[in-house]
Amino acid sequence: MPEAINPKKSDEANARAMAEIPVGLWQKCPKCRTMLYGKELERNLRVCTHCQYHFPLSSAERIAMFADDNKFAEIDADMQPCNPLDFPGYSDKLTRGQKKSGQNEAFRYGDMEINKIPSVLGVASFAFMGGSMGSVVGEKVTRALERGAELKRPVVLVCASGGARMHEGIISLMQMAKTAAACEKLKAAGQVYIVVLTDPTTAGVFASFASLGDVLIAEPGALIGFAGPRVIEQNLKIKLPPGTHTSEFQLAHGMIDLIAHRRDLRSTVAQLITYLTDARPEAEAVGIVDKE
Amino acid sequence: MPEAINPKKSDEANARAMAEIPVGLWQKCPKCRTMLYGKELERNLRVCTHCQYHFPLSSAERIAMFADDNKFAEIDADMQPCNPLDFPGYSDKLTRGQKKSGQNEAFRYGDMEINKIPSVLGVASFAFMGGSMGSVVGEKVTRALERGAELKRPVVLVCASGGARMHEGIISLMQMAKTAAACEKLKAAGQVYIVVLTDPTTAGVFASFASLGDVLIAEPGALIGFAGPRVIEQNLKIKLPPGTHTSEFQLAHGMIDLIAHRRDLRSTVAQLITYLTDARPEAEAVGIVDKE
Amino acid sequence: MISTSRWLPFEKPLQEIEEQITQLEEYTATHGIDRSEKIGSMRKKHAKLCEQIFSNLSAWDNTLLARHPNRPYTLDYLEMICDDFIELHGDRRFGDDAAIVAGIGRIDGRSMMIIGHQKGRDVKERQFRNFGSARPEGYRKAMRLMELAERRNLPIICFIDTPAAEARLEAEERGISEAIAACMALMSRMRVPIIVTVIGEGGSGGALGIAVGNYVTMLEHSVYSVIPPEGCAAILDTFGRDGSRGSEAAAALKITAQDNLAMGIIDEVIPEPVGGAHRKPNETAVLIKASILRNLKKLQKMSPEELAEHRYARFRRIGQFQE
Amino acid sequence: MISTSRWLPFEKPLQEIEEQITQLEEYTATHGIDRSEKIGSMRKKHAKLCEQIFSNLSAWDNTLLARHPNRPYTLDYLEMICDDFIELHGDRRFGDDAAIVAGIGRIDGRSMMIIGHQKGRDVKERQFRNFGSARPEGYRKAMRLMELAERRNLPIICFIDTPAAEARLEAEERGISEAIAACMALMSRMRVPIIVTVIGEGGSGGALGIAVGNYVTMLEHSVYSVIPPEGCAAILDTFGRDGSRGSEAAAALKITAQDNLAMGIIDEVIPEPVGGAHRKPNETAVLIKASILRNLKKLQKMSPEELAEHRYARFRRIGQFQE
Ligand SMILES: [Zn+2]
Ligand SMILES: [Zn+2]
Repeated sequence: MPEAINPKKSDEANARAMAEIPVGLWQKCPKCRTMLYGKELERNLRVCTHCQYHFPLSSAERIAMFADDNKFAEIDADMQPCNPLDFPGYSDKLTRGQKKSGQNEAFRYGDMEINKIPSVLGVASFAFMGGSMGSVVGEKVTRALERGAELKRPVVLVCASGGARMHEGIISLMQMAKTAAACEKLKAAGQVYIVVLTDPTTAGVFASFASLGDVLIAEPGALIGFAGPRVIEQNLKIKLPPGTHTSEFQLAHGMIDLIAHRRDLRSTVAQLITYLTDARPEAEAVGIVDKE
Repeated sequence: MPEAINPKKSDEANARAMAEIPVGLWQKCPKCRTMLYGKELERNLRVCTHCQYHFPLSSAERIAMFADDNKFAEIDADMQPCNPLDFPGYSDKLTRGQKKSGQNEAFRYGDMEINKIPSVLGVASFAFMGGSMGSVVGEKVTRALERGAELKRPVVLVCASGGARMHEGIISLMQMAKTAAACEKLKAAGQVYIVVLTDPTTAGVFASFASLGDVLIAEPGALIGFAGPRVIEQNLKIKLPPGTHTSEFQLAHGMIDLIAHRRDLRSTVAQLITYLTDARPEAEAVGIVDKE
Repeated sequence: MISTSRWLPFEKPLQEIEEQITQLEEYTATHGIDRSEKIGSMRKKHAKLCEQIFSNLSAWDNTLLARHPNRPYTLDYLEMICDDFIELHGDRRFGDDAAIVAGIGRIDGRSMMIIGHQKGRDVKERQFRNFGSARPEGYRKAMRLMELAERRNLPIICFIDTPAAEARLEAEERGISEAIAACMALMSRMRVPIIVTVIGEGGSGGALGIAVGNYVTMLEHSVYSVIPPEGCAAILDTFGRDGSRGSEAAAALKITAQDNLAMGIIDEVIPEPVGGAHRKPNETAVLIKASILRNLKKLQKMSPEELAEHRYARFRRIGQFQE
Repeated sequence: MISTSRWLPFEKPLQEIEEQITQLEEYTATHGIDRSEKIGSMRKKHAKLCEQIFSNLSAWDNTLLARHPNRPYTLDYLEMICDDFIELHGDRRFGDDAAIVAGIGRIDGRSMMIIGHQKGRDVKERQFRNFGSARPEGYRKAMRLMELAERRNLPIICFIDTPAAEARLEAEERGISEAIAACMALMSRMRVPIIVTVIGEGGSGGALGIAVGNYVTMLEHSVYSVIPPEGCAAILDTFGRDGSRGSEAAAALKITAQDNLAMGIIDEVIPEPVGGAHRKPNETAVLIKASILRNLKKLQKMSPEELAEHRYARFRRIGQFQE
């Protein structure tokens, strides 16, 4: 492994960054019900020390995980959602979501370096209305991908979403086509696109930009699929076998490239980007663009 | 339907052409065992009037079926096979095959017009060593496809083959890569490639140029597959369900576009070529070539 | 005379008049007493009422119309629009999805690659067509044929009519999400004209998967939505999580052709004959065909690159936010 | 000291000497009487004999060696050749085929897309790897990653080691033929260098499916054949349709590395350490690595277009006939 890559370092960086985020002294693991000591949980990157359940991370924690020395130049942080359909209750939901998450919307993106390679990083926040994709998320994802295409940089998108945001109706559906097209633009520019699937990534997001990465990496045990198993069981009045719609299920069916424990996530992404970028003098990219 | 297309005419042409080929007065259908009167069988394009079994056709009959007014300018008719591996018994087999089929090898190709559109036609002869692909078949198939690419013409290949010709060893295997590459060249030239699968098309031929058509059309009930069912049953000592490795099976599994009764075969191919060529000023083809 | 076997709730008044007219006609026939004057006036009344009702349909009324079992489906329209149509099958990977039909059609003497969802009429065909819910194979068949269309410079014409993409486990196992995403991505860079018409139900991702066109149009009474209204009502507190309140959700979701046009999601509403497409399929087909040819004419002025850029820009614009 | 658990027929003489040597050593150990001189001479004898035997192997002997259960497999070589290797999985359509491994490897500090057949060691892994017989998913995974390699200008390195492609019904149902054909077609137009090394069994279409390279090399004792010798013997009258006469068929089919080189099918034979790759895996890996880097250096002088043309021409040439 080239010495530039140093997972240990990254984890320390993560730990440091995460230590800054205050949490309750004790937390119960939703999976194995063990009581976990907050600090210990932090040190373990918020992964249950008993059953390896991966707790959700905030966008700040995700950024700290991937960006060298937690240096992240966020773009369009002020972009605000509106209520294009004048959908009942949506405006209040937005306000509550902003309070709860301390963010304007469910997605953030910006410039980072990972393993010293300038890249675009985008991270979803499930905390904001289930990370659902409305106009703002769709626009930001698209801009992140277009930025990668323009600046000839790799793009890393960390996904967590219940799908399209129905409160924006058809406009949210159209974000699927918009972001999928932007993925194609990034490819046409010859660039690398890495998707990190976290719990949960489903429906309109998994059926658009989240499925179109050159490499798809999932955290263990994440819920990943088109319709969630509960939805299917309710609609079709059937019982599904256990373990469907998980990272492991998707890997077994050829839909994702790897499952990476959170401890290895940064180093895996860093290696992939390093290995996929070093070989290629960017002059070449033009050649590929013409080709498309 | 544009008036240029006239299946009736084509069938008459076929009938005429076939009438010229002498056959026994009576023939027994290998499938339903009915005794069929030769002339009647000819009139029915050598399809059993009782069970619709499609009798094998000679290359002459195939050419008569597709070429307007049976006009066919054969190319490389004199190309002769040799025995590159000095394989025991191969030279005799070749001589016998040539006597039996009255051809130098198992494949013929040349220029034709179908529905007045200049095209390249290639036809396999199962009668010659089971239509197996050695150097000559591989070379002729490749030249047929390259001719289509150079002259910007559609290519129609009528397949019937047991696969690679093992008497030419690894050289015959390499014809798979050679012909597959030529298919890609034809595509890169923006041209149309139509494959007609007849009984049987298997192994090295189905796993190379015969699977790479833009449109795959099969005659009903033809044996089509990678390894024939008998081979599988012998090697794996298992019993296969009935109906595997047939035209109908391949259609059900998404591997072919259509099944056409011999009576409709010419008109289907003629329509496809007409519809796929009229729209496109050949100047455009260059654009596509650059694109590839 | 308008006639249809199945009546929708809002058609009740029409149903009554039609029944009265029928009675009068029978009376005339049996008793030989001429009531034609009365009949004539009732016919006028019927026409006027029909006019009124169908010009004031709610989002929910349109949802019901879009799902009407007698509404023409893709193959019905191809029958009426195409001089000839050769259906092509299979994704070359796993199977052939009967919920998406595709092939080369001749419209106005010109070849086009035609792709559309297909629902079934009777019970057996409904099963066979999987109720118009496409599986991964359907989108992969579409992609294969779109690439052929691009190579041969054929315009791509798509008809949308699906409740949603198939979500069952088998579809999940074979990557329904990847299939939809990849098909949208491919369409976004196609160098040939793509024209999309929503003819019935435009059901979320399953519809959009083959709906990334340079022009997107909707039949007057079709709907296009991110989620079925009932489904939306069933999960949102706003509607008391009550699936039976679909009509309210339908209104809130703004799913009608007019709504979609107003929001800039579609480029054109194709009017339907009074009473809906299923009452006058041929008239409807004529209007669809005219719309396709009209839009195609505009697109043919563009170069392959311009077509791709135009399509990309069309979807790139969609979205509302503040900066 | 050369040691291996399984002995091939032609190794019999070596086996005897080795056993004698072992006995002498034990004798020395137990009785304390020094037989080192004798042992030394026997070692020389052994080495000489080994030299002789392995320089005169028949096609059949090589077939057995190529299938030797201790012979290094793709992942064994990657372990020794690569600074690092990230395996990637899945065809994004149906599954992940463990009979073909693929991923991004670092060789000599440079990134390459590495794709190879993988056999299993123990019973369990053999099952898991399907005995190295690839299914459609394997070739489709390879295609997906080759396209990524082309976009990122990574050379593609393939290792061939398969008895044949999977022919079972499940493989047929998912288009094993189409998968092999499409993969060959794709490789023929790749704009990056492709280097192929046959490390064990080059089994017909299953092998060729990922073997369309600018340079194709073979390990000294590997084989490359259109059909397994036994299979050939079993169906040809020439061999009395007797599967047990595989050795005769092997000779007739000309399947050895030297034969393939002589016929211009491959470009280079990579020598194996005396006794075969399984006796000195590391030495073999060093030679493979050197060969890859040497050939890569030549290819790097070519433009993307030249690389595709070179590869096309390479296979275009193959075939013998009279005009
Ligand atoms: Zn736990
Ligand atoms: Zn019969």
